[in-house]
Amino acid sequence: MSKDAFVDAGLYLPQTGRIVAIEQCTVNEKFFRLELTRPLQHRPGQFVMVTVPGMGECAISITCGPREDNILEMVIRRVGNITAVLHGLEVGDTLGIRGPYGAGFDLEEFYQRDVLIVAGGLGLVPLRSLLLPMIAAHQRFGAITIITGARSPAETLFRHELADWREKENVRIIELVDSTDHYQWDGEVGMVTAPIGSLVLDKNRTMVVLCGPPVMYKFVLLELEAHHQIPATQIFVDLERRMRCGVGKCGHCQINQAYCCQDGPVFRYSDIQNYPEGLA
Amino acid sequence: MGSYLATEEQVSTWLHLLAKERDLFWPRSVGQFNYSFLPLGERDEICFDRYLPTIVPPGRRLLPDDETLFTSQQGDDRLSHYLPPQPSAPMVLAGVRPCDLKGITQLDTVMAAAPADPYYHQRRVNTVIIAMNCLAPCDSRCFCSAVGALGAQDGADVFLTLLAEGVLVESLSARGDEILVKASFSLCEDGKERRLVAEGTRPLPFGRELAVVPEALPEMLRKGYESPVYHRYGERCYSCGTCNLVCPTCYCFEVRDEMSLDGFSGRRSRTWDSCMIPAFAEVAGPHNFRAEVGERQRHRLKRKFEYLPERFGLGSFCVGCGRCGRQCTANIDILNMVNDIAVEVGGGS
Amino acid sequence: MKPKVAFFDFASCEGCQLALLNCEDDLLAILAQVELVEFREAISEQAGRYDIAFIEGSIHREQDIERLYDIRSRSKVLVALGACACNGNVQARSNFVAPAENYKAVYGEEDRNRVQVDGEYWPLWTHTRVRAVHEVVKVDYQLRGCPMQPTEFLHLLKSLLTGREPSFPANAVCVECKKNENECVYDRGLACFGPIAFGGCDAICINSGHLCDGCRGLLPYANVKAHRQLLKEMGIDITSVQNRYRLHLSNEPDAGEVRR
Amino acid sequence: MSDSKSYKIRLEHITRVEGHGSIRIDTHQGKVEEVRLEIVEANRFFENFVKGMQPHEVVQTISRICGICCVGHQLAGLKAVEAAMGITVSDQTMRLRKMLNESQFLQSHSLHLYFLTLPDFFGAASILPLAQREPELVKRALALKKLANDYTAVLGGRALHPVANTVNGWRKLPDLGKVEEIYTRLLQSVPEMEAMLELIKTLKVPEYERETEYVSLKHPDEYALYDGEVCGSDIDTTVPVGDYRQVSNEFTVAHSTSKWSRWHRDSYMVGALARVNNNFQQLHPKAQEAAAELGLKSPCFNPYHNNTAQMVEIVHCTHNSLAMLADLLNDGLVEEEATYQPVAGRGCGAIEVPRGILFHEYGFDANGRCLDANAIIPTSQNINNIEQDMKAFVPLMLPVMSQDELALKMEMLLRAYDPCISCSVHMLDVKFV
Ligand SMILES: Cc1cc2nc3c(=O)[nH]c(=O)nc-3n(C[C@H](O)[C@H](O)[C@H](O)COP(=O)(O)OP(=O)(O)OC[C@H]3O[C@@H](n4cnc5c(N)ncnc54)[C@H](O)[C@@H]3O)c2cc1C
Ligand code: SF4
Ligand code: SF4
Ligand code: SF4
Repeated sequence: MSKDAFVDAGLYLPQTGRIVAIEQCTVNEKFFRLELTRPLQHRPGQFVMVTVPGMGECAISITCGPREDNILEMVIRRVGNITAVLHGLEVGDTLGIRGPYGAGFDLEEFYQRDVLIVAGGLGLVPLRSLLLPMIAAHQRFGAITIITGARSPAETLFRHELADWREKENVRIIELVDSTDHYQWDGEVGMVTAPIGSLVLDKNRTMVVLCGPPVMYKFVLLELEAHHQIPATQIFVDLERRMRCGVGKCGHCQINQAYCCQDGPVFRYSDIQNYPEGLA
Repeated sequence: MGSYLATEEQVSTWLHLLAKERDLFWPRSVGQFNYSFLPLGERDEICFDRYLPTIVPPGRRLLPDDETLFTSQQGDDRLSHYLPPQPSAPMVLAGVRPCDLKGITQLDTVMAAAPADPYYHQRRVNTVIIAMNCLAPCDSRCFCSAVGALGAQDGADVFLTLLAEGVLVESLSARGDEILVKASFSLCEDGKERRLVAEGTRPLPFGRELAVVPEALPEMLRKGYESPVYHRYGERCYSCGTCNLVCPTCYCFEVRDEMSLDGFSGRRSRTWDSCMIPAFAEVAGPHNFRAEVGERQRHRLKRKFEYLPERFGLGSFCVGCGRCGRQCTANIDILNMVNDIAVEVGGGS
Repeated sequence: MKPKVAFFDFASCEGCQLALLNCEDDLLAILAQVELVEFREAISEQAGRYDIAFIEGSIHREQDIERLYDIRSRSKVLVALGACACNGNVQARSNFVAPAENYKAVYGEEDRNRVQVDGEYWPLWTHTRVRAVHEVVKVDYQLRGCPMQPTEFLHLLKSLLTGREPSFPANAVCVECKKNENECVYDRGLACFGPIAFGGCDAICINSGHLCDGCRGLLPYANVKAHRQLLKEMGIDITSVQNRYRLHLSNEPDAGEVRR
Repeated sequence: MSDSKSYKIRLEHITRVEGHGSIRIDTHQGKVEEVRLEIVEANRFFENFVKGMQPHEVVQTISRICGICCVGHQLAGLKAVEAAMGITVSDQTMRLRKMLNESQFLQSHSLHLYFLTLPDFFGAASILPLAQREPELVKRALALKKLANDYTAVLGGRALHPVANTVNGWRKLPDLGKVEEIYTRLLQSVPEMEAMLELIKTLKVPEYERETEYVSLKHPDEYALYDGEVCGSDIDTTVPVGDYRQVSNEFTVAHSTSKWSRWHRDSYMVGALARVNNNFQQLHPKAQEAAAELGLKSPCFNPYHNNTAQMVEIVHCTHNSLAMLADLLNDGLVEEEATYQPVAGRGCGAIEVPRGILFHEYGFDANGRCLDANAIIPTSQNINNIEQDMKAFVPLMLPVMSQDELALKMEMLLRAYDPCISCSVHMLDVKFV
């Protein structure tokens, strides 16, 4: 082993972030804004490892766009141990943050292209880090189509932002819920796969980004294949796996040859389409 | 980086000298049939004879179980301060067989891949390795030759070969020279030649064989992805994880946090984990990416022969030590499993 | 306010409470964090509600069941403490013996008749099935083992005090056994329950030269079929296999053959 | 109500004979109508369900009768099983077992004395308030108990239900490095122990005497803890262990799920006081000195002095263990095969455990499967005597004591017998019904 390889002695030590804002998004999801000691300097699609001191650590997507200041934004769903503790925190409390990790998106690759975003459930959370800079510079892109899906109106995220984005001339937003229980729901009802067939997409200039629960990918890809034949090199999928270290050492997030934490969580579909475990 | 010839007694004296300065691990007999790398004590005898691969491979000393990642302490400012662990003391791993040596270099590569693991790195640069050549297969389990681990010398600082005329001691690095200063062995000009002669006496085939050439394995395994062989072996498997824990190239870990009773201080540590244990690939949902034991067997096997070799480009990650088969209570042997798949896929010869 | 913690014992050797007293290094720290309201059902039981109730022992009699219902209804969190409470432990073996046999063997022919005929006169002697606590009331957490593992007890307590879910990984005993670099007892031709038994004990028995008898119960994914097959292949006769399974695991749903 | 001295006292769930018990006292117009010790523990039927097991399984299982006496049950079981199999253990095994047994004495006595009894004398409800008032004392006591636990664990592999010792030997011999550590710690603990002794000396033991029969093991060469024949203070000879049924004469009573015992008179006492009474001369000289300092003269008929006798035994076991450990370190250990051939047979074993003499008996068939089993535990031998003590004590004290004081003294009496741990850890519920 080379003695002079660059080794960051602090690889596993978090930096401190102070919570400056919390919003309850849905029953199970909360939005957190943190102030860090130094800027994250992340790319869209990256994630951080969040430490609750003495409790544990988990992977959380960065939901804000790239920025110069020390701010980090996250949306956290309460599913278990650490996330439950996170939900109990208040403004002023501190957390440990490591990262940013993961490959993320190269925004420039999307310039001058049409973009189709399909986000199921929490999928909008990581993709927001891509969408925010995209919308901010929307003139640099072709048509931007965003399809979001949630189980019910109560579980939708970022509706106000979506409403703002809709104002841009080249942005189209389709909001869906699986079923509705609320008379005020003004979006559509159905699965995220439903509108895909009727979209008009130029397979040569459309970039597609997918993020959602494990079951979603297969069906969306089938629809895309059936109607648009967009090359796999132009499709990105944002995957989730169990993760313990975030830096390619703990082995948990392996997807066949790939490590979700390092090669992903955003993968070019062509890179993993032959991985049987990829979209399982 | 010379070669020397010494008697076993001289080597033993030298090792004991080294052991006074730092922890020196040498395989010692534990129980009735097994061995373990244990600190060499003043009164311990060194067995140069054929010891079997130890229960746990020496490389695990570089990635110890329950290793502290950091301790945290809540200060008066109510902020948590994170402190790295104490650096580990220098050590010598001695009597390391070529298979385990290759295992260590494989770990080196994984841990050095950016971002490098600081704690492994710190241990590794502080570790001197004295390797021990193999001239005959250990037992009916090993197959190091089949996976190209037999000739391994990389990573060793000193390399020992038991010749009829004594122990051949070859220094392979500056650190090797350094630790050999203490020894009073006689120089041996034709060390390499003598070693090659001895190696020429190895039986052929050396241990068990693979049904396909190692380079053809990834392709064969891809073809056999849906093979029922995995599931057939899986029926006997307990998902106990032993096979992973004893493997020289397994390094997966779980992370645990524990805090003090008053809640003011805590410790994060990593503990050995195993991809054969069902919870390994479970996520919230709940969803398990490898819920079936056969899927886990496949993952374990493909990781050794396909995934990691292709990712890191260093040949097979199985080094043929035979430990997993030797330690598995269900008698699940990875080589048998590969060969069965080969037969089934038609890649076998 | 400090959480109120109570201990109750049913049929057991009380070794688990003793194991707790054996955490000398942490005992005072524990006592600083909790209000120990009962360390045996001594203070009048009708009082108090408990934040955490630890139940030691298995449940054998009608009156024990009543008492357990009562404790459950007054406890926020209920923890089964030790093998007896978690799976009935060794005494569950008597579920496979006719009650008359039991009374006769322990108290003699004459008393056996008295007990069986006159349940009123000998109310304390009524014996039903040996049950684990969760077979009677809802159990929130289990601290397995005969006796329970003090490290796990501390982990549970700390977790509950800080509002975090404790984690007891469902790993086989083999995991810890390998970490301790023990020679596998199968290498010596003996049969071990390590591969199917719930770990967390640091493989303490194997470390001490013994083997695992599975006192911590079976893993949820225990491959009992393969294990029984293996013991058979090792030439162990069926009675011995059955005895081993009925040492600590009589009440484990997957351990026996057909029961009742 | 109390001036007419008509009341019922019910102390619930106090003792353990394998668990729970209650005391019932009914008095009417100053006269005692009934004093009863009820044992309400659920049956566990050990004697029955070990049937069919192999000798080493029997021993492993039977230790689960009692957590605090687990070593004693194991050793008594081993002796009985070995007698049945015709096995004579090696000298090394015997020595290790004696140490293991003494480690349990140190564990159990220090727990009982320092943690369960002291609070009574300090007028504390339990050790908890005491920990706040006398932190140094409690820390010292904790350290002594921890040492005793570690002593057991080093020899037996675990502090509770040890597994290293088995039929005909040791599965895995103790690590000599750790033995040495224990030796050193035990040596260093002597002043600490003496400080505890000073404290015990200052305690005021209630005055009350009732002579009874004292039963224990007796050995010609040593203070009998591991080996010997049965000795009763009412006779001059000793009785072989095999005749234990003659001694215990077990019978059942309706208000108890435990069995009761008597020998030459209505009841007898086992435990520290019985041992000290019967074998005083064989105590380690330091222990005899301690007895003198504590004002314990043999024979002593005050059951409250069982506590004092326990302190004396702590001194004895500490010094005796130091000697045995030193010998062990001197001689080293040799690997021995701990195997045996199962044969048909029957055997009994007796041993002194902290609470008194313990008997085990087993029969095995030719395949080494257990046919029947019998265990007579010290507390069940003592219960009858405790009830007799209470019957004598209550009428004596009724005129001079308040109801509360009487209840307390009854508890202390019961606790003095050290019937179990948890009963005494906590104050008993005293209910006037
Ligand atoms: C790259 C990446 C980005 C993520 N981004 C977000 C996000 O923006 N917002 C968000 O709410 N969640 C996100 N997650 C999921 C989040 O990491 C898990 O929900 C979290 O680890 C659960 O931790 P817990 O302690 O609360 O649950 P636990 O109590 O540990 O477990 C609850 C359940 O979650 C499973 N689990 C454990 N670890 C993980 C894991 N790493 N991923 C998924 N499931 C796991 C457990 O097996 C169990 O079924 C992301 C995960 C990854 C890998
Ligand atoms: S050691 Fe054997 S039984 Fe255990 S997980 Fe590995 S293959 Fe399965
Ligand atoms: S897979 Fe098995 S044989 Fe190969 S290196 Fe690992 S333990 Fe050895
Ligand atoms: S001794 Fe038992 S617990 Fe240990 S590895 Fe072997 S089977 Fe597993």
